Amino acid sequence: MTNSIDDIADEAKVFFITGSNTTETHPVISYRIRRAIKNGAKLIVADPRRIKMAENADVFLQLKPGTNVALLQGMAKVILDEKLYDEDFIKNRTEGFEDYAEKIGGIDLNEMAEITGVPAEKITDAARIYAGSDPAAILYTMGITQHTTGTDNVLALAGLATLTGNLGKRGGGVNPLRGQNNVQGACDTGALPNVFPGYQPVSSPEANQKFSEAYGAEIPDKPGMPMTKMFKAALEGQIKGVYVMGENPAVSEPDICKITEALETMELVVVQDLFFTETADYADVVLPAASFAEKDGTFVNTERRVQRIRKAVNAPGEAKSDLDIFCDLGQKLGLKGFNYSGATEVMKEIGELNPKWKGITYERLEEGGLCWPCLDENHPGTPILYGEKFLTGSGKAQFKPVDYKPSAEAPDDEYPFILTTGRSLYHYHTGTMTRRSAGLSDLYDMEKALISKEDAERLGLNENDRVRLTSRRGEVEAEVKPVSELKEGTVFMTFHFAETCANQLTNSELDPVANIPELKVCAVNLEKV
Amino acid sequence: MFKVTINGLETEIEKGATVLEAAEKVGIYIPTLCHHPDLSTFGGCRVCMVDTDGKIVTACRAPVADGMVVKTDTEEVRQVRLSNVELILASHNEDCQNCTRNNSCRLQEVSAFVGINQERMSRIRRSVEPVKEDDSNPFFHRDFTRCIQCGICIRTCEEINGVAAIHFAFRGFHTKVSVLGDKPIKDSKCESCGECVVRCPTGALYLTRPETPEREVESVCTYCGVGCGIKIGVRGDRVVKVDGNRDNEVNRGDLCVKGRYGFDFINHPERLKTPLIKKDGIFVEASWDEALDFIADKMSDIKAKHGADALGGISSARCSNEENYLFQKLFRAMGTNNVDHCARL
Amino acid sequence: MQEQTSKALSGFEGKTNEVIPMLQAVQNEIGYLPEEAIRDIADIIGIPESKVYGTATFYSQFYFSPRGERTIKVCLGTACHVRGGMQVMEALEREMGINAGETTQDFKFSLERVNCVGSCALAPVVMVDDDVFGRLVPKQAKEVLEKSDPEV
Amino acid sequence: MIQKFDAVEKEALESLEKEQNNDIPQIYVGCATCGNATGAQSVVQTIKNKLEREGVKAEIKEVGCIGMCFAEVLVDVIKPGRPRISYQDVTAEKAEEIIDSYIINDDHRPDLALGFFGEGGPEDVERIDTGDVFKNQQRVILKNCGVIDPENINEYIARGGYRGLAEALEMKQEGIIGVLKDSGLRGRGGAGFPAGRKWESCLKPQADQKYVICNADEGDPGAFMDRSVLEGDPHSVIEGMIIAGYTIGSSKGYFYVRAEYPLAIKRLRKAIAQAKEKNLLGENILGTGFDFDLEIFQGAGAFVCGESTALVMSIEGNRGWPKPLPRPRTTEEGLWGKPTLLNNVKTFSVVPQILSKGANWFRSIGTEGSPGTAVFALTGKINRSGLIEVPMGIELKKIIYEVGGGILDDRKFKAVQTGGPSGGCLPDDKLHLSVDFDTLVEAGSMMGSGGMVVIDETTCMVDVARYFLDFTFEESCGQCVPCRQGTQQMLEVLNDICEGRGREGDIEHLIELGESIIKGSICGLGQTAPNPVLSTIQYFQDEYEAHIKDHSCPALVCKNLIVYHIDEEKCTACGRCRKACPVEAISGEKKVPHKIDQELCTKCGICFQECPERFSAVERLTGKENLAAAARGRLTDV
Repeated sequence: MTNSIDDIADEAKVFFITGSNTTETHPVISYRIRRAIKNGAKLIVADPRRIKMAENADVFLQLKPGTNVALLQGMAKVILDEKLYDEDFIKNRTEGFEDYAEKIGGIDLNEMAEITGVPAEKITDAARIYAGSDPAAILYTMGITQHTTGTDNVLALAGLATLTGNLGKRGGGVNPLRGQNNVQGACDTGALPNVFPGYQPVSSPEANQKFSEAYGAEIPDKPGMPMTKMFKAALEGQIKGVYVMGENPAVSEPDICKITEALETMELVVVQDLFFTETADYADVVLPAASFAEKDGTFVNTERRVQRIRKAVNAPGEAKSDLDIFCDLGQKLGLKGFNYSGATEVMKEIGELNPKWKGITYERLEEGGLCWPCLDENHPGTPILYGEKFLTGSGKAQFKPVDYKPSAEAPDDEYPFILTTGRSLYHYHTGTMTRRSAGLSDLYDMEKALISKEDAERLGLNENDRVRLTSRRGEVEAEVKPVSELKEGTVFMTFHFAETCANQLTNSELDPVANIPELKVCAVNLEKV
Repeated sequence: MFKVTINGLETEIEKGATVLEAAEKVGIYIPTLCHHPDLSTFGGCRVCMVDTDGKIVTACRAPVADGMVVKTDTEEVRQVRLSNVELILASHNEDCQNCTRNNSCRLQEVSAFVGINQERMSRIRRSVEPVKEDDSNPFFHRDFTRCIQCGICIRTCEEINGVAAIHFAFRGFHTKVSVLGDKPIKDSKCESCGECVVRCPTGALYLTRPETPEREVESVCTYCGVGCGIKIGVRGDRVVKVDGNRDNEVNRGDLCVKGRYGFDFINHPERLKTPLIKKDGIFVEASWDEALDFIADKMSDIKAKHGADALGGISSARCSNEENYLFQKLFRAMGTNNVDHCARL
Repeated sequence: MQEQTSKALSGFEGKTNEVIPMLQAVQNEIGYLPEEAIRDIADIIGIPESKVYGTATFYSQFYFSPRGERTIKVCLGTACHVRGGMQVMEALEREMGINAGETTQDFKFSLERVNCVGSCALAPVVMVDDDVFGRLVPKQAKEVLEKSDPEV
Repeated sequence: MIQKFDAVEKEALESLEKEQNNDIPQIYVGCATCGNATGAQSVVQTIKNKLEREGVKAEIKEVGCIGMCFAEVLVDVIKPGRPRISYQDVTAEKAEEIIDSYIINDDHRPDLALGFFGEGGPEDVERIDTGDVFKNQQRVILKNCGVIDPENINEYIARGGYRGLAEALEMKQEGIIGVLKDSGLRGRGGAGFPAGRKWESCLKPQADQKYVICNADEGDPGAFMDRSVLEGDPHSVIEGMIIAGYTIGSSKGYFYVRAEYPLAIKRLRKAIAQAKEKNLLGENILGTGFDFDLEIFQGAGAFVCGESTALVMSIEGNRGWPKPLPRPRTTEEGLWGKPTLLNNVKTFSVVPQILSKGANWFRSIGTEGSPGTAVFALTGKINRSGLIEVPMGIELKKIIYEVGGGILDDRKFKAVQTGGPSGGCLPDDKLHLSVDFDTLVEAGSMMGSGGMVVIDETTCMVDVARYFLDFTFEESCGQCVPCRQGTQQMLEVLNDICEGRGREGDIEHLIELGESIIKGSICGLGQTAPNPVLSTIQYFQDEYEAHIKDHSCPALVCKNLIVYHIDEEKCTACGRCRKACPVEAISGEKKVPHKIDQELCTKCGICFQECPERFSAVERLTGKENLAAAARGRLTDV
């Protein structure tokens, strides 16, 4: 997030939520937003489903899955045409406005309406509301990113925020709500193929030298493989061993058949988890790990706030924390620097290698969380990014116009429906934890494929009828539930349930920049069983 | 600033403050039942009545005036307060022993303060409406015989999380906290966040597993990326409760259903307790040494045969920073950048 | 039912002062307030459904289950009370086998108590829809029912 | 502007003249709810058919309620050059007779007539307007009720209607308030708050919008004054509201009318449309640039919505929960937080007359502290039930014995209840008291909105108290503990007392509860709810004690405290009671005196009503001894 939850919730006059089912995926943030709306803030929601948040919306844009760029550029067009942009901000803090304006100016709003399925008047209303109150915050999640055009979608959002001067100020910003408890921290600490901790590129000679020295090893300067490519590489014989920590790719990855095939071909599969997951079936070794309540450490939340977790109980049996396991394994592998006394010492090392975390220590975290960048022990942390300058060569924000491109797979006669996937309030990821919490399963014990009432009527389907969903990649059976929140031609499923695994169907096509798979759009067919 | 005298104690308090706030400032207890500092003021329970300049008013609503003289303990005030508490008790379930809130109940606290006595209570006609308990929610039940219609749950649902699944329904003595159609709460818009249960002053909303923790450990929720501060309640070596941490600036005590109630997995019997090695297609228990040696050998072997880039590491967005750091360190130290995690899912 | 609800709600703009008029319109059309209709009203106005239900259940005019073809209102205003309205009510309850506020199983009649129909000089009074029966004594209960049978 | 109105008035008179043919008989039928309930509509139809059949010309008019409910259906006939003759208890058959006898022929049928109005009536018929019913009355608010056709605006204008508005529009706003203040008019809703001051406090605040609301949510059981005014003279209320709108600077008014008043709503709708047509309502009224629109809001049935803040909540779409104090006055922050003027039907309806006739005229009626008249719905155990209007200051006695014609069946007066569920009961030694806002409150009752129920010796005072408590219990909004729980507790205690489970100390308990409810409740409903109990304890404590100590109901009303018994000496074994008993609790055969099986008896009272008066063999017994004997099945032993 460019901003903090606090400043957005307290100061935004407009919330533009797109591709985020906030009430289910980030409930506590949704409380804050609903409170703000009660106090007079406006809300724009764009989503293929009439999600709960839409009930509170001033404008709800029910777009066709995968048409975000068209919608956002349409809004930009209205803002330009009606001169609702922030001239001072554009003049002083941006670059490339002319090109952007020219490109966007050439767009036909009605064509965008046609592509998105959202009436032009609604796009206009949304644009006016977004640009009409200051500050306005954009919030998004995977509905924006899990597309082959994910990067374009984000750039289009950034364009809107730049145009209206909603960057670098309280209550504004472009704010991806991160999905998992420490997805931000995993990125920050370098669990990515192309960067070291603190986003220092592996290809940067200085960084590479610094880490190679620190780790006493020769680290290649070529980025590694993203997860999405590792399994394909395994099928091609390039990857022979995979170590899976706290992850369940046999359920969560797109196009599951390919994943399991890959797992079977490898020489070594290690699974380290709390439970015997679906992926563990394919493992050679399974290691029992400690849960968050059984260890000390830190998480980074969606607003870059580093916070302490503390050991509350002992891990069961011989289970150990991942940290302890790696200390042992590192030593067994003969690697240097794996004899830590505990998490405090690891954090100290992170701070030494990642300048943005230099000021973060366990001592300070006792007083409360700290948002990085936190440059030294007196630095207060940085809840809002880009207050003074942007991370570009000139320090100015760049307008980057993009073109609308359709999703990788469009519905056709054979697969006439678009399947879009998401999450439920009551479950988390592949359900490893939530499905083992009695009450949560009581409240949501089974996955149903949601279809529109119109489609249900046309196909003669009633609630609880079983259908077979097929795509070019696989098939799955599930009960259906006709709902009014979907438009005709759209099917929705979550990916929490292995027995109705939506990822049997999904498309593993990637965004070329972010390598994120297009989980939000694939073509499927459904037939009654 | 206004000067206010409460029971002879003088204090200064800013304009707009209530008599209740002024009393709190000087440390004078005024009993309340329907008041909650997180929520808007209601004023229905009438047990906070005090005498301000000779007029009986509710302290929770009455704004202070400059020079106001407040008496919280006149005969008249005592009488009205006592009578109101007696009336609440008249239709309240008497069986405190079987109430999960016994000894932590605000109604008990207020009753003790106003001086409920059996002789007076013997004049009261008791009638507890025999409304069936709503046991539809797995985490908390609704016991209408212990509900005092303070509306705290309703205001919580509307003002804290904005769901407004419940509201007062029906009228007068039959007034009831209800969802659309007076149905079980499970069939409503309720998101089971449990914020109402936390604030209920009596046992009307009670946890189905009301274990009292022996100690609490501050931590952060393990579910979504919001990073809510929690207090893990522990009994023995078991996690029995999770509460929102009101001191945490991210959530200030708020939690969702997963964060508050989804902790069963920690104590779950299916937890892996020992390393397993697959031998001839079957997993067998192994010692840590065996398992780690096996892994180390295999990894070294692959590296030796195919190079370090034949290894891949899939880290986890659910593990800590320190663990992710070590994970990538381990792989990079082995000589490969093939490290990633599930950020994109 | 959905059609009837839509018809009843068609002329409204969705302002909060239309909550009660909308409820009245639906009840006029359908005879009671089905849950779906309450949900529709909440959606149209943009307020929580629990709140609309809370409002609806507050007022004695509204019903939440199907009603009898004819409604028997026994006046229990002060004048009727002091002139024996309660005994008439009891006699009707006995004859119909239901209590005040209920509907007969054959959905012919609903029985209600009301506070003053404004015909105090005729006390005690019973109204069956718009027909008034005045100066009643308990034994006339049967007669009232026979005369009011919707099938006759 | 006045010229504009003069033109409107002239046009109204002209068209009225065209419509009306005074050379033919005029027939008035009372067609308010009370009349219709008694069959007025079928009488109208019969008359129309008969006239057509007979080929007789006569004007037939459906008018509002003149107040003589005891005589409904009322048909008045004016033959050219003759005084108005009223016929009572008219049925379809009687209507035909009247037309035959009086309209076609010239027999005025003294046997069917109630009386005549004005001078020069026939000698064998009583003059009504100077008789007991009307001589103590002064019709101000009700002056048009039962006289004009409420669905014809011209008739209203012809009787001086809308002149008050025209005059008001010539005045400054402060001037109007000055007249109201001088008149001493107090709100007719019950509490009697000075109207001038209320209007003034609504004029003061600056706001982009203000509202005028007419409270016609008449909810007292046994009160129907407001309904009669709306049905009989809707324009007077509309005119008052327009004046109020002009005075406080409001362009929008609401009628908050009970949905149970369909006829009133219908007539209001019609009246609003007519007033708009004549540019007396709507945009640019009479060319003054003043806009005012009226909307009808149907109350959905909650007594508490008579309270101003609850009423506002209800229009806003909420539960009708009064706003707890401290809070701004409705005149400052009312509907949607805007200044709102809320008055009762009768208050608005009298304003036009005050403006056209002057403050002094109004002051000349009634008392110093309570000028003007009081409208009552006089009901209960009284000979002439109906709607009456008397000058303030009249003695209760006069109302009951002269206007009301005394107690039904010549029984003994016990109490008079005013103020409905918020009021109290006064015994015979208070009958000398005069009717005004302050005197009644001092005596433990109140004016209320106008219900007056007469109670005789066959009515149990504990039961009356219980009746009212049951009402407030049902109508309590449930927001605050004292009212929600307190009325329930009082009701439980009263139920116990009425059912023989009263305990020593219950009377004190009731008094203490009552005081706590008065002090602790949020709104007027709760704060007055204990009044019926406290006033009956004050004046009829002996009845409470009889119930508690002796399980005896002196008025023989409380079911659990009485037993039905057949006096063998008097019983002629006629079998009527046996046949009528719905539970077959009576045994006996021809010539054998009948017996009631106490186990089976449900005390429905049918046998008591069935037993011919000349035998009077069925008797009601009360008291511990009788009850105990009945329980032993040996009542005859007593």
